[in-house]
Amino acid sequence: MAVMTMREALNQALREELSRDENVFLMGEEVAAYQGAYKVTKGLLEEFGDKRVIDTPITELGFAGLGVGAAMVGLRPIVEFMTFNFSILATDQIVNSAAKMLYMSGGQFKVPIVFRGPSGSAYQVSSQHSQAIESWFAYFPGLKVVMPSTPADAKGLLKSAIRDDDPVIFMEQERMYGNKGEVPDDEDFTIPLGVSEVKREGKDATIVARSLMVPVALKAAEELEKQGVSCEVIDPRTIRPLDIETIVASVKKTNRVVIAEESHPFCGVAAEIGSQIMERAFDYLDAPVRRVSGVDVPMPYAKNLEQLAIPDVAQIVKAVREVAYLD
Amino acid sequence: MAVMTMREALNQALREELSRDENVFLMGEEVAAYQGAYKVTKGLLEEFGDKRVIDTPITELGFAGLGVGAAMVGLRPIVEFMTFNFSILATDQIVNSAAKMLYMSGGQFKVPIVFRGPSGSAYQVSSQHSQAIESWFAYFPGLKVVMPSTPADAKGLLKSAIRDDDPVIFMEQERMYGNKGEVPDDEDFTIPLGVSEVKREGKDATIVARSLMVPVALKAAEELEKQGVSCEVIDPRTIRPLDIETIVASVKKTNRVVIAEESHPFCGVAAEIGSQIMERAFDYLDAPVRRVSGVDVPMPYAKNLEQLAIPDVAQIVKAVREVAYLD
Amino acid sequence: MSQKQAAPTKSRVEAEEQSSSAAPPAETEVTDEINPAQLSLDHEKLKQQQKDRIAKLDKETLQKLLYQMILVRRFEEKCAESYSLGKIGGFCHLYIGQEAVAIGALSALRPDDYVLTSYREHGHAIVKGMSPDEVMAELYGKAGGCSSGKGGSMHLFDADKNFLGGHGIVGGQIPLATGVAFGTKYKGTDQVTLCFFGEAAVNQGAFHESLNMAQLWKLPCIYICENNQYGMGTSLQRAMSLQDVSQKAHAYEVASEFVDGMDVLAVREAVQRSVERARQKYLPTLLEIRTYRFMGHSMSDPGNYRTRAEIEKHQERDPIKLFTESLTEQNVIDQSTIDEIEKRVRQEVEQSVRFAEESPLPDPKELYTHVYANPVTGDK
Amino acid sequence: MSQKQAAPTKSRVEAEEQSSSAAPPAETEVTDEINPAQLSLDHEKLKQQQKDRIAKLDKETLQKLLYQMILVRRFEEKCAESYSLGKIGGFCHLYIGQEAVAIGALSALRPDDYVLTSYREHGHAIVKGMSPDEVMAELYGKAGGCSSGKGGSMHLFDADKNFLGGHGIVGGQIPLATGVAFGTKYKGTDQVTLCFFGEAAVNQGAFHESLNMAQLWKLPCIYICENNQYGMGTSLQRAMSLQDVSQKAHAYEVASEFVDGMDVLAVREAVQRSVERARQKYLPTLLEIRTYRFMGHSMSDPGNYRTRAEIEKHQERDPIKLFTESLTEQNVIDQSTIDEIEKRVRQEVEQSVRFAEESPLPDPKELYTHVYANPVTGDK
Ligand SMILES: Cc1ncc(C[n+]2csc(CCOP(=O)(O)OP(=O)(O)O)c2C)c(N)n1
Ligand SMILES: Cc1ncc(C[n+]2csc(CCOP(=O)(O)OP(=O)(O)O)c2C)c(N)n1
Ligand SMILES: [Mg+2]
Ligand SMILES: [Mg+2]
Repeated sequence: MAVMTMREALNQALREELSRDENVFLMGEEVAAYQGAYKVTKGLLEEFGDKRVIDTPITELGFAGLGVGAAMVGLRPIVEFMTFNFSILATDQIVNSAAKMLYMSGGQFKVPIVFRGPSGSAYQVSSQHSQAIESWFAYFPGLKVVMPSTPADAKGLLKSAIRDDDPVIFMEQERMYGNKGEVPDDEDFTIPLGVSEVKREGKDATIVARSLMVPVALKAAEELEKQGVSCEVIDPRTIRPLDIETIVASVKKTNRVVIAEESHPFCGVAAEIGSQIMERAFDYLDAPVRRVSGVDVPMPYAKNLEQLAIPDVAQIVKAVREVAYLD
Repeated sequence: MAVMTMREALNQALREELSRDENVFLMGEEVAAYQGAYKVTKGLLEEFGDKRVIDTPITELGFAGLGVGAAMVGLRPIVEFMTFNFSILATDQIVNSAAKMLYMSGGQFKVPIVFRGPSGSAYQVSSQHSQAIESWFAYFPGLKVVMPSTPADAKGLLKSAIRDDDPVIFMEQERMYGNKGEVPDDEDFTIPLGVSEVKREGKDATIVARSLMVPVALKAAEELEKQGVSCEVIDPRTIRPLDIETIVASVKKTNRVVIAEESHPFCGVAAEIGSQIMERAFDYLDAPVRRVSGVDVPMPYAKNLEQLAIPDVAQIVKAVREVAYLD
Repeated sequence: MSQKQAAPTKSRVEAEEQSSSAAPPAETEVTDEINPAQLSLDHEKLKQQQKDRIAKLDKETLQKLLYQMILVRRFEEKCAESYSLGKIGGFCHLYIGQEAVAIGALSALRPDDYVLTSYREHGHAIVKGMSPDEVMAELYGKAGGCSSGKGGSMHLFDADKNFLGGHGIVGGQIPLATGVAFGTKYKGTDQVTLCFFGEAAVNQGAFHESLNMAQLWKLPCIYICENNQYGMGTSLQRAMSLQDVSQKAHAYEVASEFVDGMDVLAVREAVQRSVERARQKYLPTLLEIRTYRFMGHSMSDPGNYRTRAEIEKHQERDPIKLFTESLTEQNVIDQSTIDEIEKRVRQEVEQSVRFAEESPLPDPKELYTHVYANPVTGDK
Repeated sequence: MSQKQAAPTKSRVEAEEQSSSAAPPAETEVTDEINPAQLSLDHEKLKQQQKDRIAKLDKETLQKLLYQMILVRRFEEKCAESYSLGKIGGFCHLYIGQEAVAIGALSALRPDDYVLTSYREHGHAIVKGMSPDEVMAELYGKAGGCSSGKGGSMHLFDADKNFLGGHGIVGGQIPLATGVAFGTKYKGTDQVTLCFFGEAAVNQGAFHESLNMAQLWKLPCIYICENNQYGMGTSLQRAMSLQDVSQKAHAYEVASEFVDGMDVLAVREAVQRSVERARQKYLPTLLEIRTYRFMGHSMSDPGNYRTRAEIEKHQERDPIKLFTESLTEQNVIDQSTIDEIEKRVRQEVEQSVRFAEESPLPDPKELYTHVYANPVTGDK
């Protein structure tokens, strides 16, 4: 096991999969000569050449659709959005072509494509560049949505996503690219899609968190431990298909849940998870499922306001204490 | 009060608001000479001329953005999407320009625009033309989302939407255009945004339904009445901002809820409403909130499959009986 | 699975009636002044050109083209009939009047070349080699349909024939086709990709983004704009500031041609040149093929935006009529050949309806299949 | 409101370091071969043209242009400094090298005309009449900023000055500006709208869709492509199949010109012609104004994709240097005028920093304001 950043782990996954299967190629804005706007694709052009690692014009709709077309004839494109903010321009091709192709062709055309890039909030880049839209993609049957929170998960899940025959939306978090962790060396290390992981065991309350909120939730759990509250922290990792069983099993044990997310609340992923928990474990709930979401306003630029807009340790601690009826 | 179809009621609202304020104009594909693909804009070109009623090229992103720009300098555009399926191409301008302009300009530029058109399922037009995406727009702070279910609501809410200073997503349902109902004649008849309506009073269970599902829910309530179960049916009408209080008040009375929607379930509006009910009325719930959603697959073309994909009376009846622990 | 009650919806027929009961439109568009003398003059000239082209081809090829055009025409007429009987649902966009485009173009392809197009694609599908039975069954929403009844009229697919749809979002197939061409070049094959779309799709950003990438990366994609002069009820003139679609290729340094879309051989030759360029040099081409649709935009279009006279003017150069005349005058066919073709076509079309009628409805379980190629445990 | 703990994030400085610690790029792009002899020859010719233009203008106008260019240059230099000190956050795209474009263009406007542009807009904002104080305060994320600290570097707005942003999505401002022009025409005013964007934005569908509508409906919008030859690290050549942006106007029958963006007066004259056309005839124009950015794409760009020599070549024709020389040689200014301008500018820039420093942080309550213009009861 080597210790590396999430950026390096993603880079390694890309490198290994590009090596393994020559139908895999990578395209996007600045992924090649510039080495990636966030350096996730560093060195790949040099290693694989410009047939496999391709800089695109700024035409998100166009190259997303191009990727889907290439996937229909057997390639396995990895399409990077410089950030998922820009994928909004490409939603038509993602939702109407990638997600529905298999279904509307009666099973004839699978679309093995990965759309990846940083998603969620970044540092002081204001509302058009700091938004979480995983709920948009998770809404659509036909898509898979993955959001890793550790370097190892990032590597293992990205490799699975590339090997998967369905379109996968793979959302990284720019603020986490520098986070370090141990990553298995094995070239065939993968993590299956659709499997939640218990990131910390506990018995008094369950915190469900994804992406950026996982380390925040883990800190909150530490804090709560000191206060005598034992928290289980679960990271679904794959948002769709959602492994709700692992979450429900935890809820049946703890009887209390807080769901943390940096996204807006309305019709967000926490709303879905909360509803599913209610549907499947209502009788085990000792308190309503609590959401701790990003504030329901566009992301402001000013640093002080921005910090208030994203959930923090204190908010999660408070929410857990509330569902535990401690305050 | 005159009896008219929803199509006529919408047409009347457009006509009255175009007459009332010359800053109001209407644009979209086939809205003028063709009289609207679904005839909602019939006669408007003749009455208001081609300065006010404008056929556009098929460039959804372009004309949505054009509308937002016009709204920034004081006009009040009504932009029709031939169907909301095509608004997916325009999401960037809706979400990044319309929704965020007021906020990111520090309150300087309001965007009084209405995006309207049919949304949701139509008859056998397959997956790219039959989808419900209200949850996408409802997710974003800055947007308002309206979904009427009767001709009167359609008229009163559309007039309010046009008079409102914020961007409003106004979603009609093609399958309901021919539905008839009484509509007040008063030119100043409006219905405020953000107010739910109790469409039927009851005491044993609450059914929350919107758009196409409202008449289905009302039929289910009739059916259930015969079975001795008294249902309250609530139509939020405005999805964002959501009048949750009216729903919560009902739940506190009935202690049981079913939410019906034709949309997919995952991160949908029912998930949000269910979560809010849990957050605000957990102790009043005698059963978990049940969702009856459209099937979680792309919409198929075949008539028999299509019918199975959309919730019907029987499913709602069954769900209510379940939350009432009758079966 | 239990029988479900349908949502409370109006019947399809009722819905259509509402759509078609439009008031006469405020504006009547007539694209051209019609001068009959000029018309027959042009006609004679163009017919002579067609005859010159005929002289270069063998009988078998020519008869096959005629047969295909008639097959598509009769198939579409049958669709109209079945639609009126409520056997076909949804939108139904007929190809009548435009047959020379698909048939001329596809005749320039190898079977392993790719085709993508819009929702007006019954003809393209059949001529690409798909069975009319399966196409008709798809329109009937039956299990035997080429997309298992899930796609319908707008989403015909056949992996074996390299027919990649059938797309419903105006312009949506253009990036996809560009990607297919990218894929074949990546794999080093010499396959080419034909991408058809209407002239109204040219206004979409997707067109512009695609042509730039195609030329930048030298992709073997042939963009065929079927300029039938209307996008639904809006004429080219009212939607496009510069109406010479072929000229737009210059903005991307893409090669282009303007082609008479009523002459199946003119189309064939232009596409052959484009195919050559694509196969040999991996270069894209934009073809503007001028044509005209004789029917409404879809089966529910009242069609009040153009005059009968305008339609009739274009019907003077009905591509089938034109080709039949030329072939007859050149002694390539005679009435008995035509009769034979019509008979064979009638049988095939009747057979397709029979197949569609007899094909079962999709099993209700099929609602849940084909959502994912790799369903995941934990998937709902 | 209680002090909150921040999410566990790396500091901004750390993040940037990671971004800029790139390996030398695999490909080094050099847009042109550099021939110094040819260079100075061209230079002399273009300088003579500038002098001819100078001759037509009064001293006051000329000095004001120079003053504005220096103001923007010094303002941006200060931004770079403040950014390095961590006073300015997020992305920060400087305008250094391109000043002649905004300043020449805006000098052709009336105060009631509209301007929209991208994220590289500090210069445009100031020259449109916005106070440098408020612009700097916005970059500092302060309450006194022109967008109340909510927009930041990429979203400067000023309703009083008809400055409509500051937009972050590449190409996103193009449909908006088209709509502003639509609005003024609708209202019957003779205001014009200037829409600035980079050459990489030309590849976006939004550009194409907008130009078509603008010409179709005859909208008084002037589309100014600031062709600085790079979109981030990608040169024009690697992103655009046909690199003559001005030529693309033909695809829409839009009038167009190619303009030397290093000559503030060349820009001014071209924009004057366009403004005339827009004001009198409600007609759009596309201007390709060739320029060059001397700094990185943003403050975190390591800039390995071009050579120092290439940058220096373009700096030979630094628009401020060029204009200063021409004005001096024409005796419009002398060193003491320059010194005065520099002094005045320095004071203004210092003042803007002072203002920004002293301006309070936005009140935490401001997080929740300006989401809706008409908040609704029941709104959360
Ligand atoms: C993005 C999008 N907008 C609108 C529509 C509705 N629509 C379907 S076909 C059509 C007209 C297209 O005209 P054209 O591209 O010329 O093709 P034609 O129908 O003439 O073959 C329109 C507006 C759609 N399907 N997709
Ligand atoms: C839709 C979109 N895609 C990508 C980006 C990231 N991005 C910001 S600026 C830029 C380059 C734009 O280049 P150009 O249009 O030439 O303008 P310049 O920066 O040179 O002024 C890119 C790729 C973005 N902001 N929006
Ligand atoms: Mg057409
Ligand atoms: Mg540039």
